[in-house]
This record gives sequence, structure tokens and C-alpha cells, in this order.
Amino acid sequence: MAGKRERKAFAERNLLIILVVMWVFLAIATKGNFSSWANITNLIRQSSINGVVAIGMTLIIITGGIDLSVGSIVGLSGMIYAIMTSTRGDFKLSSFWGIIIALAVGALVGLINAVAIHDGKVPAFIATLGMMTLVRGIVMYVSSGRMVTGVPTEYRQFAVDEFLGIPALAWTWIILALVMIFVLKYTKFGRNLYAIGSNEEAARLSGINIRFNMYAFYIVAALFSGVAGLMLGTRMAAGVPTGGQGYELDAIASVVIGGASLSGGVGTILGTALGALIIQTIRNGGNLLGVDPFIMQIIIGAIIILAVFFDQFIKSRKKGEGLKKLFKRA
Amino acid sequence: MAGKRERKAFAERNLLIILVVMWVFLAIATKGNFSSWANITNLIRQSSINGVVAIGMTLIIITGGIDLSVGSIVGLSGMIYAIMTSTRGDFKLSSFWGIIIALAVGALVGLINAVAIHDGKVPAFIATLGMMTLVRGIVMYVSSGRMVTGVPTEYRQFAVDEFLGIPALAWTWIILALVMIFVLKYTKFGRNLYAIGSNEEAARLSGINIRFNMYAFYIVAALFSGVAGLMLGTRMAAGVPTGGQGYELDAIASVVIGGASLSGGVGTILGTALGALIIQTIRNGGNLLGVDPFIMQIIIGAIIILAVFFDQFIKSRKKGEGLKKLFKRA
Amino acid sequence: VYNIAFIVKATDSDFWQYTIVGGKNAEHDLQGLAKVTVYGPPSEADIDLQVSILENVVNTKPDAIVISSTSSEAPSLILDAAYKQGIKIVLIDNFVYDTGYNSFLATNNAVGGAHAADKLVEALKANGTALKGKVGLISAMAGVQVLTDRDAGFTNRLKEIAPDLQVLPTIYTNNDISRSANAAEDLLIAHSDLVGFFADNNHTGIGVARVIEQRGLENKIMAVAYDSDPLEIEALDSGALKALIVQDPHGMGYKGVMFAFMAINGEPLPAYLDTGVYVITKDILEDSMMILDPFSRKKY
Amino acid sequence: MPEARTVLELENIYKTFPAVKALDNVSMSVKSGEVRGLVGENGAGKSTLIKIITGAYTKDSGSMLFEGNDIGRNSPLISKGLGIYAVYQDVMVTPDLTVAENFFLGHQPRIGPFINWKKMYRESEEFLDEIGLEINVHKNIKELSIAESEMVAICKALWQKPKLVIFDEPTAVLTRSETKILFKIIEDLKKRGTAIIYISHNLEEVFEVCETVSVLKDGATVGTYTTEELGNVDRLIPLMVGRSIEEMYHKTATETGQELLRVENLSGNRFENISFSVKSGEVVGLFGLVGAGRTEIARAIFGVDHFVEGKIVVKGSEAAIKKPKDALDNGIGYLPEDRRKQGIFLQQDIDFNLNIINFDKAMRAGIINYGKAHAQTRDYVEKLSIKIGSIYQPISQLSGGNQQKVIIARWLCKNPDVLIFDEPTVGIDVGTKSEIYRLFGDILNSGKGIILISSYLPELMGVSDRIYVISNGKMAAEVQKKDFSEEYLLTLAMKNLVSKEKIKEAV
Ligand SMILES: Nc1ncnc2c1ncn2[C@@H]1O[C@H](COP(=O)(O)OP(=O)(O)OP(=O)(O)O)[C@@H](O)[C@H]1O
Ligand SMILES: Nc1ncnc2c1ncn2[C@@H]1O[C@H](COP(=O)(O)OP(=O)(O)OP(=O)(O)O)[C@@H](O)[C@H]1O
Ligand SMILES: [Mg+2]
Ligand SMILES: [Mg+2]
Repeated sequence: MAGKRERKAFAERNLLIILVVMWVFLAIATKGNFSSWANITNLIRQSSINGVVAIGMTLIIITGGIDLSVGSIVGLSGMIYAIMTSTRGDFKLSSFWGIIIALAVGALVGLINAVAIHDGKVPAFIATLGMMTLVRGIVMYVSSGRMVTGVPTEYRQFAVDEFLGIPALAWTWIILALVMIFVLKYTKFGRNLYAIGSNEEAARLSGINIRFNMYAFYIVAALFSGVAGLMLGTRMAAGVPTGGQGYELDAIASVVIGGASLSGGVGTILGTALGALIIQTIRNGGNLLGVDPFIMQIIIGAIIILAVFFDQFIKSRKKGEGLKKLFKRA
Repeated sequence: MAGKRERKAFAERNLLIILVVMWVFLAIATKGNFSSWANITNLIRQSSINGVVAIGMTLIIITGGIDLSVGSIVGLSGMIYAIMTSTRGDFKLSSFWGIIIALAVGALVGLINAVAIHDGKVPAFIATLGMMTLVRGIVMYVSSGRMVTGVPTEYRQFAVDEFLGIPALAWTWIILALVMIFVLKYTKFGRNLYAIGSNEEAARLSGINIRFNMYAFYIVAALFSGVAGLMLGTRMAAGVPTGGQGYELDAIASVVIGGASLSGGVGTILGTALGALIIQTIRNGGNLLGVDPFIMQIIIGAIIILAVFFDQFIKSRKKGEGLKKLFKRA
Repeated sequence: VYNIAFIVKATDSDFWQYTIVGGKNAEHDLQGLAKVTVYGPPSEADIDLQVSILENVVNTKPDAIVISSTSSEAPSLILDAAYKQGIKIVLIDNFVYDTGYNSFLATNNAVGGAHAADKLVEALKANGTALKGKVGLISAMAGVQVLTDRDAGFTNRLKEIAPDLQVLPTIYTNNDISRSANAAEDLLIAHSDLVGFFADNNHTGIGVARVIEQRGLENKIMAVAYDSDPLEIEALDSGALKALIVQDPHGMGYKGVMFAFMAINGEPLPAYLDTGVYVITKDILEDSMMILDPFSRKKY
Repeated sequence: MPEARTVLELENIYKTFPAVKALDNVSMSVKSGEVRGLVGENGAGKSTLIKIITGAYTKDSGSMLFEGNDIGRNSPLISKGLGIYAVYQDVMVTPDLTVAENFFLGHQPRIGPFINWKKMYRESEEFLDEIGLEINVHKNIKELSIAESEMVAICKALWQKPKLVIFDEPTAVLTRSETKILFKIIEDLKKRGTAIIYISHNLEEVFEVCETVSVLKDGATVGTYTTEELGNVDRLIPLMVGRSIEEMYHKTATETGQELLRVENLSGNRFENISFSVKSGEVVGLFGLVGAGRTEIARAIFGVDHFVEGKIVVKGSEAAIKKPKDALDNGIGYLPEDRRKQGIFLQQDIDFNLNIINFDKAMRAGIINYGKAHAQTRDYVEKLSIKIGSIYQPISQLSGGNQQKVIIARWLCKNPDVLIFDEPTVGIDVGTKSEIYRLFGDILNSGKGIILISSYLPELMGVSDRIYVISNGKMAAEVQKKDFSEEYLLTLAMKNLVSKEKIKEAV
């Protein structure tokens, strides 16, 4: 029993250590500003949107794929919601229907991704790169490139709502992450994900329906981006045509910092969550320190590399040579 | 003899067919505007900067890596040149020294990438993502976020120079591509690249010095981005802090459309060149057709996916079952 | 010392650098009475990042915030909360709905766009070109409000004063000079009756100017651009661009900080101050240097 | 045992690949409870036939009947549904999942909609205990050795209760004790009335487990025989190869000359204080049980792993070997044990795979002369009778044995002073084996030396001039040719094993 359990816990412990070191440093350097409750809640709230996108990205990366279209889906879902519900628009639907339609449209993009990748055999990178451009075009087209305002007040309110002192946005993230940790470990959906990502051929021979599962993975991943789009929408209090632009990089970085391998089969939701926190900590800390923004950018770049370097370094020291090769390839 | 010759020619023939189909369509749709000599030279010149970046990217993708820092290196090299040579600056060096220093600084970034990836065991995606941020920070810092003007006139002139009716920028691309086609096929450097990309362990056991070669690949790739930065610089006639931003996506797309596999070992310079032409043809064609820009964006996205789809589709029909699996994974 | 936070839309462009010079000059002129700290995301596309920055800044409890918000809605609740906490809020460049604030300083971008149309028509007339044919519109990015306003201002005005000039579908170039030049090249090929260009920011302006300059089209194609940076000024001088529509970023930054200082001290402020646009043509170039290059006014 | 009935019937199967005719009118039928051997040269079409049975490839023509039903459209999923289970030449497991989950993949035990991990671990633990295999079911497959993961794939055969099980060269990567477990599994399957097809190049093994053998040659069936009627291996070989092999371990007498390589007191990971030497013109055997550390010693000499102590002396002077390049520069070559992982450049063509270390010979002023390079390749393709369509074919399209031959050819062409062969003949047909031994003679005659690591004693005794026996990481003895005998070498190999139990297990 020992073997695997220990190892897994261990992998994420490195990240936790890196995170704690950063936090302690920042708490001291900002004379406590960083560790104030207000800032901690800020940090979690700020991580939450990328955190939710990154949950979906984790699924895709475990399959051995990649999804560059998440940012555009974020933009699309927020925009569709705004158009559907805006009091200044043509539809004036309720928030409920706005959410349903926004998510459905997001899921449709996921399905198209899956069809292109699984059935069309287009590499995930290209399929989702194309969709990134295409979907952003749609967002621009339906909004004529303009912000759509007049969204319901309860929607805007959500961004400031708190529960037990923790922002509603953060709760959304935490709950979704917990659910997915469970789903990945205890359901067929989750296990099929790892099986297909690890060796698609072997999975097929075990009677797993690859097509059905791939569709499911991409649709679910797109749904997470859809939810993130709504979360972003509450923060912006409008449908913004450029909303979500560039989010794919943060999401991928979170997942990889979280220990997943881009060659598939490996990755956890907890790791990704820690990865998302690490990235936001760097940003948040930089702002609090009030460093020159250019220098800050240089530091952010360096820290992203160093965080993964330390993680790999500790792992390879502990596990001995046997696995060194693995990391080289990962 | 037949086997490979046929196969190789064939792989790139698909791309050529796709390109020709697009050209014929555009020539008709634009009533000959597209096929005018002036536009053809425009098209090649417009492809050339991305084309040169994509040569370097091809090397990295053949190793099984990826390089997200190319755009920042493009920006850096152009900026360094401008700072070194500007008549309004502190250094006022000659163009020659400006070029040497700009390329050397670019190569240094490549070396750091290689060290992080090979020695630090940081996945290429993260290492170069970090460098993308870091290097852009440096560009901003050294330029204080401002354009640097006053570059030598011969530098600005290069963007307009022509030779035998073909722009100097296009020649640069064509010559570099031809040289690299030769290098990849006829030198150990090239053969080692494919060996390391398809099986690093086997390459090591074949006596290939992995570290040395990896350094070389990343440095050479960075040099191509450096050259592209200078080419961009001649067009802009200044060092621009945002120069090259987002170029990594075009370069990666060119390489993958060109038939390379992101899992390494596969890819050709000729394929990449065709990939770069396909991408620029879509853009150029779109501008000539004068389609609504948002609809145009939707079409561009769709064409990127379809180009690769057709390529894969024709291949898999011709080659039969044996290789189907390969594509799925690719 | 009062702490004044100065948040710009992006740190990667001259325009915001000019604003920062204004802000820092104000700090200098206040002679130690206030400390100005500059914040900003690397790119204007990072709306959410700017909101995060704002949240973090509010947490540091400054005495005043001078902000040019990328979004008119996103920071409302945070700004309002800060305002209610007693932090003075001065909005520059872009308005924010649903928040309390002390003053708003901005340029009207639609008016700027209309000026561009006027100048284009003037240039065509001066050149003896008939007011018909096509006009290319090169935009840096889709979905950015200020650009959309400029483009709309330009298009609407041109329709009024020269109805026979047809504005071609906008080409977006991802704020890349090279791609802007590509777009200009392509439009020249596609439309033999093209008579002019409007480029809605500095990078698009340079791209267009480069093509005109390289092909010697100064007397055939009239181009007007927004913003000013050294290359655009050079192009104006060489005739590749016929006019520049320039905001007063330095003034915006300077006045922004000064207004913040006044607000802290309880001075009355106007709710809105139009910082205006300048239209610069070659003949007044000499006299406009301080507007065109606020760096020359750097005092610190 | 239930009455035997025909499970599988293949009639007039044809299959052509772009470059070769892989199957040419093959017919065959297998009964329940029968263990059918399938033998033939490398590239004869064995693996192709298997893949047609499982539906991984589609046949060009011919028919396949399973339990009397004509199977028209086939696919791995369909054949699995029919009860066909195959252990392919390349192992089919999901490396990132645990051993237990691999057993249950696709039908994990559940409580309601949720997976019952406890049950999964418990049942797979019990199952492995029953078989007698010591593998931690909590481990991920990628943490196991190849042998262990192959065993996982093999054990799944029992688990899934199929009607037909196919093994494609299962023992190539297995240790002795694991092979024993495999034979026991085959016995169990047989008792249950499962039909079995067993492919191997180890013909003794085929005689041990199969009662009938089908021989394939150049894609066509030569015939099906009972092992009884054949009697022994020597009768089978001519059927496969088309000629009889007079002297398997043919050896031309060569002069031993100067000492080429000497290692002194070498200690490192899993071995200590190892000393031995190779002279020109001699084959030095390294014997030991699997896990004895021979591979580690070879890797240390070749500069892949670092050693802690000792020195390597090349032609009388100490050599500093820190990486494989240094070893090569010192005239040492190494054919690795795990060819698939450490030898093959899968996406590249045959020419590339052979020449990657031999471009030096076909280069002028740093530029590769492909005329020469191709000639080099064709030369060795012919020498080792490698069955290919063209040298520009990707190596992935070759049969398993032919892939190995290409890697062997790579080193033969390189022709270093000392060549270390680590299990070179695994997966290679008897005809080619004897060809390879003959080529050893050429190498030796040109003043070179060979170190041969092999676990197959007849081969080692037949080819070596001297044998060093390694036992549990230590040198047990040096044995001269005249003293060679299986019992003696085995006893020496077990000298340093700690417990009697381990010894029993190993034999
Ligand atoms: N995908 C493929 N494409 C082209 N040719 C192939 C392919 N697969 C197999 N072949 C060819 O078919 C022939 C039969 O190969 P097969 O793998 O069935 O041989 P085998 O009998 O299993 O040999 P070995 O003992 O070496 O494993 C070989 O010549 C091989 O090169
Ligand atoms: N103590 C052990 N623990 C785990 N695996 C072992 C152990 N001993 C041996 N093995 C496995 O057995 C295989 C062979 O081991 P090794 O290479 O050290 O021995 P060898 O003497 O070279 O054997 P051979 O060459 O006959 O396979 C390896 O795959 C190794 O993982
Ligand atoms: Mg085979
Ligand atoms: Mg071994």
C-alpha cells in the first residue's frame, strides 16, 4: 500500500513547500500586508477564475492533449450570458437561462474540439489553436467588438458576495476542485481519463470507448471554461469582447507547475490548484511590493522556472537515479 | 529506393496541394489581384519573418520540445540592435557590431533555455514560458517601455531592398531555409537532432553528447529568432518594446501544419516553410478579399484546422492501417 | 507624505509612459508632499489582471488612487468601496460606472476620430485628389473601447463630409507594426482607387507610414494616424502621415496626480475635465514638440 | 478435460503491406485446450497473423471462423468481445495506472457509481498471490521492470477468462522464474480448455510447452506438426530456415593477441570489485542469473553509469570514460539489452537507424555522402538477411526480430575494438543467430574482441573462449573453455546468493 500513496502525497508536498516559502517571504517583505485576511481572500478570489479554467485544462493535459481555446471559451460564455440577459439587449432573459445558454454554447465548442481531435485526427494543439481564433471571432462578431452592459444586478453582486468570510468566487473554485478530485479518483470517467492518457491503445483494448470518453473530457473541460467565463463576467459586470484573452497560458502553466506531464497520463487537481495559487501569489506579491513593473515581470518569469525547477530537483534527489530519465523526458 | 523518397515527397505534396488550391481560389476571387507579381512578392516578404522564426522552432519541435520565448527573443534582438546603433543613444556602434551583439544576446537566451531544460529538467513549455515573460521584461526595462529610434539608414533600407525582383527579406528567409534543409539532411548536427528527438536514451547510448547538442539546438533556434528580430527591426525602423509579441503561436502553427509532431522526431524545414506560407496566405487573402474582419477571423480559425485535417486525411487514406495509430498520438 | 497610487492600463506603450511622466512630474512639483507609486499590467488586454492589481492596491491603503481603467464596469464595486473608505478616486482616460469618484479627466476619442476624418479630407483636397474612392482603416485591436470609439468617430464624420469615400472593412493587426504594414500593402494591391488610410494608434500608424514611405506614395495616399511617438513624428515630417491626432497623456497624468492631491486636501474639483486632443500637422510640428514628446519634459 | 472442439479456423489469409507480402495464403486451425506453437524466421509473418486474428490489422482476403462463426468485420474490440486475448510483442499496459487497476481496466468494481478501490486492491493481491507473482499491486506499471509489466499483461490472460490466448514472444523479456510462472499459467489455461497460440524463437521452449507447431516461411504455411512426430529441435529448423544448420556455434580458430580491454576492481551500483580482461581475437562470455549485475557492469564500462572505484584500461593505458562518447573514442561499443527503449529510433528509417553512429565512415569535410551511407546499409541488410522492403522504410514497419538485426548491424558496421553484446540474440531466429556467430569470426579475425552477455547457456558455451561468472554483483570465477558445463556454470552463478529459497527460485 505504502508505495504509491507516499509518493503521491509527496509530489504535492513540494509545491506546498514552495508556496509556503513564498508566503512567508512576502508576509515579511510586505510587513504583514500580504498575510492580512483581506489580502488572503483577495489572493484566493484572484486565483479562482484561472483555477477553474485550469481544472478543465488538467483533464485535457492528462489525456495528452492541450487546449488553447479555453480563453476564447471564457470570453464566449461571458459574452453570451451578457447578450442573453442584458436589460439593454434583445433577449432580456433571466440569469438562469443566461447561464444555461452560455454553458451550452461553451460545451458545444468543447464538442467541436473533440470531434476535430478524435475523429479528424488534427493534433490538439492545432485544433484548439484554430478554435481559439475562430471562437474569438464569434465573440467579436456577436458583440460587434463592443462591451455588452446591463447585466442583472445579482450577477454583478456575485463577485463581491462572501460566505463565511470567503468570497463566493473562491467558494465556486474550491467546491468544483473538491468535486473533481473525487470524480477523478472514484468514478469511471476519472479512471478512463488516466487510462486513455497513459496508453490510448491499451485503453481501447480494455473495452473503453475512446470516442465517447474523449467527447466527454473536452465537453467537461469546456464547461469549466464556461463557468470561468461567467465568473469573470460577474467581476467585469459586462460582456467584454476581449475577456479571457491569454488565459490559456496561465491555465497550462498552473497545470504543469502542478506536476502534470504534457505527454499525458499524469496530473492531479490538487497539484493544479497549488499551481494556480503559486502563479497568483507571484502576481499579487509583486503588486504589494510595488516593484517596478518591468523588473517585476523579469522576476515573475524567473520564479515560474525556478518553482518547477525546485519541484523537479527535490523529486529527483529523493527518488534516485532510476527516475531521472523520466524527468528528462517529461 | 522508392519507399521513403515517395513517402517524403508525398507528405509535403499534400501541403503544396492545399497551398495551390488556396492560391487558385484567391486568384479567381480577387480577380487576379492575388496572383499579381506585386502581391506574390508581398506574400513572400510578409511570410519571411515568421518563416525565419519557424525554422528555429522546427529544430526545437523535432527535439520534442517547444519554445514559447521566440517572440520575446525577436523583440530583444531588435531592441538591442536599436540601442547599440541608435544615433540618439549612448553607444552609436556600427551596424555590424549592433548585429553581432543583438545575435549574441539572443543566443544567450537560447543557452539559458537549454540549461533550464536539459540540466534543470524543467519541461520546455514552462522553461520557455518563463523566459518569454522574463525576456519581455528585460526588453521593457532596457527601453523603459519606449520605442528606440535613430537606427542606421542602411538598416531601414534593407526592408525595401530587392534583388532580382525579390525582396531582400524574402531572400534572407529562402537562403536560411535552404541552408537548414541541407544542414538537417547532410550534417551530424542535423542527424543528431532527429536522433535525440526520436529517442534520447538511444541517442546517448549511440555516443551522442546530449548536453552539447541540446545547447546547440536551442542556441541555433534562438539565433534564428534573433535574425527575425533584426528583420522585423528593418521593417519598423526602430526598436519596439512590443516587437514580436505573440509570434510564438504563428511559428508553432507553421511547424505543425508543416507536418512536424509535437512529440518529437518528425518535421522538415520545407514543410515548415509551406506551413508559414499557408498561414500568411490566409491573412493576405483575407485582407485582399475585404471580408468583415470578425467573419474573417472565424474563417482563419476554421482554415487552420481544415488544412491540417486534409493533410492527415489524405495521408491516412494512402498509408493504410499501419500508421493510423501514429497519427492519433501525434 | 500622502501615498498616491497611479494605475495605468498598460506599461508596454509610450502613451502610458507619457502619462507616468506626467504623474511623476507632479510628484516632483509637489516637492515631497506626496509619493506616487506606479502600477499596471503589461498589456491592455489584461482587464482582469488590472482589477486584481486594483484590489491589491486598495489593500495597501493609499490616500488616493489615480486610475485609467481598462474596463468601464469591472472595477466599479472595488472602487466604490475604496471611495467609501475615504480613499480619493481620480479617474483618467476611461470612465467607470457605478462608483463614487472625485474627478474624471479624459479625452473624447470619438471627437479625435472625427478630427482625423477632417484632416484626411483636408489633405486630399490640398493634394487635388477627388473625394471619392476607398479609405483603409487599420485598427490595433478588436474589442477595445477607445479604439472602437476612434474608428466610429472617424467613419461617421467621413460619411458626413465626404460621402463618396468608402471606408473599407477594418483590419485588426494585433498591435503589431509589421502586420499593420502587411495590411496596408495588401489594401494597396486590392484597391487601385485607394486614396487614404486612418490608423487608430501608434503601431498601426507606423506600419502604414512605413509602406507609404518605402513606396514613395506620399503624394498619392493620404494617411492620418492617432497618437505620437518618435517614428510617427518622423513620418509626419517626411509627409508619409499628414496629421497626428494626439491626446495629452502628460497633462492627464500630471493633472490626475494634482487633482488627487487637491482632493486629499479637500479642494473642490470639477466632476469632468476634457484634457482635449491636439491635431498636429507638419506646419505646426516645430511648435508642438513638448506635446509630442513629453519625455522632454521629464523633471525627475 | 472437456472434449476438444475447433476454436479458431483461418482460411486462405492474404495480407500485403506497401513494400512486402506479409501473409500469402495462410490457413490454420486451433482446438480448445491445445497449445499451438507458431515458429518461423524473422519477418515470416507471425506477428502479422496474430494482429489479423485480433483485428488490429484487416486482412486483404481469406476468412476467419471463431467457434464456427464467420467473423467478417474484426477489430480489437470485437475480438475481445469474442474472447480472444493477445499478449503482443510490445507490451500493452497503461504505465501511469497501478497494477491492480490494469487488471480491472474498463470494469472496475464499484459501490453504486463509485469505484471500490479496496476491493480492487484486495482481489488483485489475492490473484497474484495465487499465481505466485510478487508484485506490489499499488505500484504504477511504469515503476516496474519490463519483465514485471510483461507479467502483468500475461496475468490478465487468466483474469479475463478468454477462449483463445495468444502469446507473441513472451519469454524474450522474462527472467527464468517468471518464465516458470508463465508455463504454469499456460498449463492452467489449457486445463480450462482455452486454446493457445505460442510464438517463440526459443525452439526448446516451444517443444516444452506445445504439442503442435505451425511453421511459417515468407508469409506462407509450411505445415503443422506435432512435437512428437518431429522429435527434436533439429528436425524443426530446416522447415523454418529451408536448410539445416550443421554447426550452430560455428567458430573459426583465431589467434588471441594483445590485451584490448582490462577492468580492474570496478565497483559501482549493484556490482563490486570486478576484474576481467579481453584480448584481441577472443570472445569473453559474462554469465550470471538475471539481476546478477552484468548489464550494470557493461553500462559502467561504456560510460552510461558512473562507477565508484576501479579503473578501465584500454590497450595498456588507463582510459577516462565519463560518457558513452569517451568509450566510443576508446574503441568500445555496447549493444544495449533493451533495444526497444535504448536502441531504436522508431520514427526514423532503416538507413538512419543503421548509420546514426556510422556517418563518420561516409562523410567528407563534415558532409554526409549518402551514396556511401546507403551502400553501407545495403551491405549489412544483406549480411544479416534483414527482411525489409526498402532501406527508406521507417524501422517501425519491420518485424520485431528484424528491428533487432538493424541495431546489431549498426554495431557490426561501427566495428569497435571491443564490442559488448548484451543479450544480442533475443528474438532472433535460429538461422540468423548462426549468421551472427559467423560474423563474430570476421570481427575476431580483424583483431578485435567481443564481450558476450547472455543468459542462454548453450549459446554462451558455444561461442565463448572464456566465461566469467558473475554472482550477485561479485565475480564468482573465470572458467576456461575446457571446463564449460551447464551445471558447473550454474553452480558458480548461485555462489553468492543468500538464501536457498532464492536459489531454488532461480533455477
Ligand atoms: N506496418 C507495417 N508496414 C509495412 N510492413 C510491415 C508492417 N508490419 C509488418 N510488416 C512487414 O511484414 C512482414 C512480416 O512481419 P511480422 O512482424 O509479422 O514478422 P514476424 O514473423 O512476427 O517476425 P519476428 O520474428 O521478427 O517478430 C515483415 O517483412 C514486416 O517488415
Ligand atoms: N533487486 C532487484 N530489484 C528489482 N529489479 C531487479 C532486481 N534485480 C534485477 N532486477 C531486474 O532484472 C533485470 C536485469 O537486471 P540486471 O541488468 O542488473 O542483471 P543482468 O545480470 O544484466 O541480467 P540480464 O542481463 O541477464 O538481464 C532488470 O530489468 C532489473 O530491473
Ligand atoms: Mg513478431
Ligand atoms: Mg542485463
